[in-house]
Amino acid sequence: MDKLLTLWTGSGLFNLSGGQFFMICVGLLLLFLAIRKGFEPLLLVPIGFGGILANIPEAGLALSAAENAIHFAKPEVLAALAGILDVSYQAGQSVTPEVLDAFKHAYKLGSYDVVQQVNVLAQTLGYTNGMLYNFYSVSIASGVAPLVIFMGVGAMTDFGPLLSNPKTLLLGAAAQFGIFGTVIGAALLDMTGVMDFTIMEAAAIGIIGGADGPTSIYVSSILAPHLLGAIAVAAYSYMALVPMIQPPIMKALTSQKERAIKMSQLRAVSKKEKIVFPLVVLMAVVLFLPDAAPLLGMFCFGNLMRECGVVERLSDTSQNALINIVTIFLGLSVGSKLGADKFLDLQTLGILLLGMAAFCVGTACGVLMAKLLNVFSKEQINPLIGSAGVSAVPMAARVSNKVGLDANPQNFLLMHAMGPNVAGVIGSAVAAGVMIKLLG
Amino acid sequence: MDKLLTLWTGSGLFNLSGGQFFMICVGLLLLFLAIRKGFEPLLLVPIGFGGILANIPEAGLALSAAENAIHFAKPEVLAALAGILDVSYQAGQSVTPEVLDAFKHAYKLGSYDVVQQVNVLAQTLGYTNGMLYNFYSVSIASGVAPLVIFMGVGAMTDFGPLLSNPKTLLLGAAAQFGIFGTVIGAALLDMTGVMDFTIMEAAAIGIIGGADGPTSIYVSSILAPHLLGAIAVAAYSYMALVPMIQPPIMKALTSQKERAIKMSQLRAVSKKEKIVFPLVVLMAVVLFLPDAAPLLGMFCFGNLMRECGVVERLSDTSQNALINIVTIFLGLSVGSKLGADKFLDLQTLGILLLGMAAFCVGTACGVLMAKLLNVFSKEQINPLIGSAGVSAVPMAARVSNKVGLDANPQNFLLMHAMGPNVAGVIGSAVAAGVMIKLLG
Amino acid sequence: MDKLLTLWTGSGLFNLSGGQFFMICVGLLLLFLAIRKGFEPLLLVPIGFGGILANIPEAGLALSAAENAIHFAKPEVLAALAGILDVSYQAGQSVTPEVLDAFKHAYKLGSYDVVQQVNVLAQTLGYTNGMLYNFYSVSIASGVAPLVIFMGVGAMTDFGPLLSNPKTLLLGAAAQFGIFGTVIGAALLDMTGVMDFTIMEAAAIGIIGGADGPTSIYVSSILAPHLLGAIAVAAYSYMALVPMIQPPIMKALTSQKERAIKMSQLRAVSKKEKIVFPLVVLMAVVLFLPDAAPLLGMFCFGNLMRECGVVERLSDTSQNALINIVTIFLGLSVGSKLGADKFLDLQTLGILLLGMAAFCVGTACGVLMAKLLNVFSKEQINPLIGSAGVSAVPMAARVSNKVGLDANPQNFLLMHAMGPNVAGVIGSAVAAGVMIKLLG
Amino acid sequence: MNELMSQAVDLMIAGMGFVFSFLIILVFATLIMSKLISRYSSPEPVIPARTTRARSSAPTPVDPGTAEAIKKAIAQYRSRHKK
Amino acid sequence: MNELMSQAVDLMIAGMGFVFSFLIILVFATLIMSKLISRYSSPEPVIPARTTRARSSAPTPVDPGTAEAIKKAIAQYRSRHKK
Amino acid sequence: MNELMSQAVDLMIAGMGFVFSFLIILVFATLIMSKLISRYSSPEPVIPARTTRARSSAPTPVDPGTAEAIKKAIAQYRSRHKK
Ligand code: NA
Ligand code: NA
Ligand code: NA
Repeated sequence: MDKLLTLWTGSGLFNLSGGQFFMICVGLLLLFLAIRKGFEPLLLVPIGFGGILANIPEAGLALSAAENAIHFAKPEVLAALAGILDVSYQAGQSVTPEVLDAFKHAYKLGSYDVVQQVNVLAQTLGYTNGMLYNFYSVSIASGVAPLVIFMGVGAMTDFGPLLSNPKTLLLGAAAQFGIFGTVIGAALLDMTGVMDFTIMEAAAIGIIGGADGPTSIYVSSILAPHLLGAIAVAAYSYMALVPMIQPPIMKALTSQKERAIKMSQLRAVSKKEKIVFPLVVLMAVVLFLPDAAPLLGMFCFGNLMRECGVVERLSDTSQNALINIVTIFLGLSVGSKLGADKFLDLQTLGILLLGMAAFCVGTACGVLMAKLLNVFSKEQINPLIGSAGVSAVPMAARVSNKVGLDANPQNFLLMHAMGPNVAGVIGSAVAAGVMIKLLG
Repeated sequence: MDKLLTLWTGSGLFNLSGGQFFMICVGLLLLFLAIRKGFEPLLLVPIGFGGILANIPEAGLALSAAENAIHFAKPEVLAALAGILDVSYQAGQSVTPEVLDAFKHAYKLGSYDVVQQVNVLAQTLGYTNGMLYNFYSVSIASGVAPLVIFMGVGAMTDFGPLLSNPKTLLLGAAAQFGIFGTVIGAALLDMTGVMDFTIMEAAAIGIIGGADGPTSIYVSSILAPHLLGAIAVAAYSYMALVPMIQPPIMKALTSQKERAIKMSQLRAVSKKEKIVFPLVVLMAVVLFLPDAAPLLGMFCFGNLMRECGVVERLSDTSQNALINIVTIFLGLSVGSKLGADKFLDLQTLGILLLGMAAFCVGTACGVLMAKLLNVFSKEQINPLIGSAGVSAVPMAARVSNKVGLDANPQNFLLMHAMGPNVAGVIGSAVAAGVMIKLLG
Repeated sequence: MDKLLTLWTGSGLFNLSGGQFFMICVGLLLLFLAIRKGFEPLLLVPIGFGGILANIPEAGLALSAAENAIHFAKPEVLAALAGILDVSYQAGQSVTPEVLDAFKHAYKLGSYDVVQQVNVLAQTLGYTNGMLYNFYSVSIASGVAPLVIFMGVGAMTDFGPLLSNPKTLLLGAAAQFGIFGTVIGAALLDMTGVMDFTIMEAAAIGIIGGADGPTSIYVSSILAPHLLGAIAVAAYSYMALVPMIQPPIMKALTSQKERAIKMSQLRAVSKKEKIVFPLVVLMAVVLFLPDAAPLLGMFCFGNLMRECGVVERLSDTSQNALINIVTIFLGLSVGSKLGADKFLDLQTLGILLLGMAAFCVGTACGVLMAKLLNVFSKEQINPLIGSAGVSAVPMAARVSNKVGLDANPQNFLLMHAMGPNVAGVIGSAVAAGVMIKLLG
Repeated sequence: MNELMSQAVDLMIAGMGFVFSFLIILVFATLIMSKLISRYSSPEPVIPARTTRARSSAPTPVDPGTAEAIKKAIAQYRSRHKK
Repeated sequence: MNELMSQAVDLMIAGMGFVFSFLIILVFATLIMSKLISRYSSPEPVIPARTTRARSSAPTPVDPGTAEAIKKAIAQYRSRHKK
Repeated sequence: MNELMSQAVDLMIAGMGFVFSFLIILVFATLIMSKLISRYSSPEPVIPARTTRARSSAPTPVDPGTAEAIKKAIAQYRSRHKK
């Protein structure tokens, strides 16, 4: 009887909070979007599922041992933790919600060594890290998962179109205005008092405008880990929405005549150029932006493995087994940040709004940059390929192609748009490096 | 000369204990059973090999740095460890076997932080963790390996037969009597003074009756890690013996007429039902048994990846590269628990006996439940599919089919038995969750 | 402006040291050798790339959190670290290069617990481990990566030729003179005052003569981790140079008549022998050299998985996805040891010289051993297969074959040379075990 | 009846009680789910129930000769690419 | 203009300045690289530019019937070997 | 002869002594094993010795045309499934 009572008071039905219920619905919505609507399913299926797991009441899958100890709130345990966390609490004292908040707050603000010590103590007292917390620590907090995915993306990327028309790198640069414009937007929201952000948070939100999943996750895990869930969800959702977000902006900023511009055939690129290019990028990183070295280094390494032709088995594995394994754990780990207490915040709304703005600004700047280039150069660029500079590989390039075909059924822009598309990946990694350097 | 002496006194021949010799033979026996008799080779080959490695004298592959330091028993090292472990030992004192036992005992009972500290000290003094100890820590102690395997099993499971006849879930429930009956059996052995068990140990032994490898390993790593080796070996061995264990029980409890019952064709199941079902199971976990969330959560996640159709590359990887990698390390890690000092114990004999009983009870209860359902329902179930409720996928279902064919050569039960078979997996995961909740 | 200055003073161009520039060139050279000349590309591509990454100024990818903290040299940080590292430094004191050297030196010599503590403190103060440092810790410092690769190599090895002519094991033994002869060579250099070595360093250098990558990395990670980069680079480079190094020695030590000896057809080997052989090797390890258990244990495990025929999916994974994943991280981790401060040392030059000598001595001893065997045995061995005893699988065997064909166009030695070739792998693992036992 | 036995009996009652409750709820939830899906969804091509894919031993038949040739080709392809 | 806004503006100026500088340098470095390679290397067969391989949807065409047979054979091969 | 040299000589004697002892034991163990197996086991089809499978360069021959078609099909299959 006693035991059945334990089971009942420990059940989800007895403990489910409104916030958890809401977040479980959000998780189901993400699954629906991924499965039925095809929104970036490789990431959103694990993220959505992880989000549901993170909100199972009492399971504490996304919590550390110390957070679980605080949640279960046994007076003697709290008394033991109080010393390390510097919270004033004695063993006899009653456990009010304010007391628990004081503990949670102290844990959240704790320095690296305090967090370590309090977790050792909690494990000594019999609490354990939740499964998703462990996944997050190993895959994201260590930084390894986004980097390995970036290596895999590098191994999947063909720089051929970019090499045959290097000028399109500038389109990838212009589109990064989306990132920094969003930082300004966040500052505006803060200045007008709508919501509060720090510069670190504003920068982490801005990176959504990079339209590149692993970069967003990597940057926000460094600058604002508490926002990582919302930022990753926004980044992948908007990447899936690119075919809806971009075309109106592209059409508004271009004339029918511009959209119908036919671009000349891309020149053929030699194998050697493709092998040397990742090394050229790496050297530029070495000389100018060491802080972009982890991201761009792994990206170039993946691409070199792909192109050099002598390590095909490594390239294959990094494009398949390895990236798949990491994606599964990365997705579940991102989901672990969709806990109700962390996600249901006014800031999340701001993130969703600003993220959308970031995509729009990036798209617009890419298109305008292409028009600007046309002013100075004889060889005309179809400005529709400028929007591909936001990255969102290969979706944005396909959008450029589709809008181009609407304007001129003989106008195949896909290959031309792949140049700025991959340039956008480099561009956002550079922007990420700058942000980490200046704020990290 | 000096050096050759070091080599000789450090050799296995010089140090091999009787227990280690015996356990090496057990390891070879497991390899023989796996390779020649086909006993669950995917697990028993790594387990058997790991068992041999764990018993190599002086190599200390299955020991932590602290255990290795205690084993080599340098007086100054022991004096340093004594402080943390709270053993009374001074640097000058002679090192008797009793002294070493005191150290080993203190280490075994040490709390999480004491174990951590003493290992840091031992590593400072130049000792290292054995290879298998590291494998065990990363794969099993962290809980990740059984969960990842469960995810892979989920991705390999087709719930179609279960969905077309959900009633068979009850057969999977009844077979779990094997688990709890075994706990009673262990209590009986304890009460009659044959051998001693705690309730945690009894529960961990009972889970063998779940006939599901990863669940057994997961539960015993939480409730009774010192028994993990014997429990895992028993679980996999008896799963391989299902075709010998089950048929006599099935025949004893059924009449020829019952065995010949022909079941109606299973209805077709839509894709949508298959996609939604893992989410239904997940919601039931959310609402009723959060403590089953790690196991059933990963299982449902794997199954959703399989059925949703949009993440085929993730599903593929979790069914192949990922599960294979984890199986290798899981098997070697389980083998690390076959050290002579841990395995050669009266309890191991109890585990082998009780584990066998668990399979028999589970089989019987499944069959009887099917007969009970036939009392209340018009649509008759062939009671032979009840035995498949113990899980042991897909072996038990094949046994049902074979015994059915013996009774009636036109009676194909395989598909019908797959329903209770996978229901048994869910049933034991639920039982595992209850045990962890009440005892963990 | 302020921020642009930060970017400029943090750029590589501003900070690049001569040593780093030189090492980046070395990294590019390794890539060139791997890609254009086909020098062991599976390892040298990641190693070369990792070497470049490790030398990006200010990025600190190969440094621990504490090393990064010391590098950035904020007075208040140094004051905090000084206590743990036992360096005399007060907060106000000016930071001279000597002071930094004192810190670096104290960190390098720090015991396990001091290193742990100072890294926790550095992380508390906001510094992080570099990406390559993390890779190194997880893959090499833990010992796991070379062992997993050895398992994969075991799964790729066919012992058939060795089993049909077990006598060739002795050729694999003789070639290990390369290892120990090099130790003598290092002692000579030390005695003559050319450069300084400890016995641990001398042994780690000697293992290059084993001509086996993972064994070299495993041994030097235990005996002399600061030399690991140079040792691994030397080992893989000379393995690639085997077709140039060996033939002159082989020809110098044999007569035309000897080289033309035709060996009798190898007898067929049964499946059972192949299954039992890895267990026989394992038992020899158990009885005689427990310290070779990690290396040879994993090797035999891989081979058993290959031959037993019942765990094909595990064998496949360990030959493909798993070994590829580990190779990528192992290579990058080895590259992390190519930092200018560690690599640009007189010792590196010694390593390159002695490593070459090791290959030559091993080759010669293998050939001479074959001639010695011919003195005592009726059945003549072609001495050219003796050189394959250094390992360098399968390159050395191919060299034997090619030199044999030069002497006698009907003389196919490839299969006969595979015996000593794989025997050499066992031989160096045994030598590694002896070294670890006596010095580790 | 000693301490352990009473704990074991308690565990059995709670455990089997819970397992049955949980799976009975699941039976009903599944039935409701199937009903809802079949009512509110457009008719779609149904998939006949199969065994667990991972262990099935009866895949789609292919002409054995072709299969053999392909298997060899795959082996060749693999050995070429694995190196 | 508050503290955050001035930080944001600073970040934008530094950031976009850097992104453009970096990519402009890369444009020139790439052009120089291509020129050097084409000058100092023997003529080699060039590879026409393709889309990102990983997501391309237009692989070399194969007769659909053969492809189907092969796909089945692969599935069969896999299911046999995965077990 | 200094300290290091004497250590090195010791290491060589112990090391080579051990390597030879170990491998000589292994020679005899292997010969005994083969003898025992051939005596106590029923005759079974023997496998002719091959090179290391992983690096072999001579797989079972397949008609090149077929092989090419299959390789294309595999590539197509992969690119479809990898996405
Ligand atoms: Na971008
Ligand atoms: Na079960
Ligand atoms: Na060797």
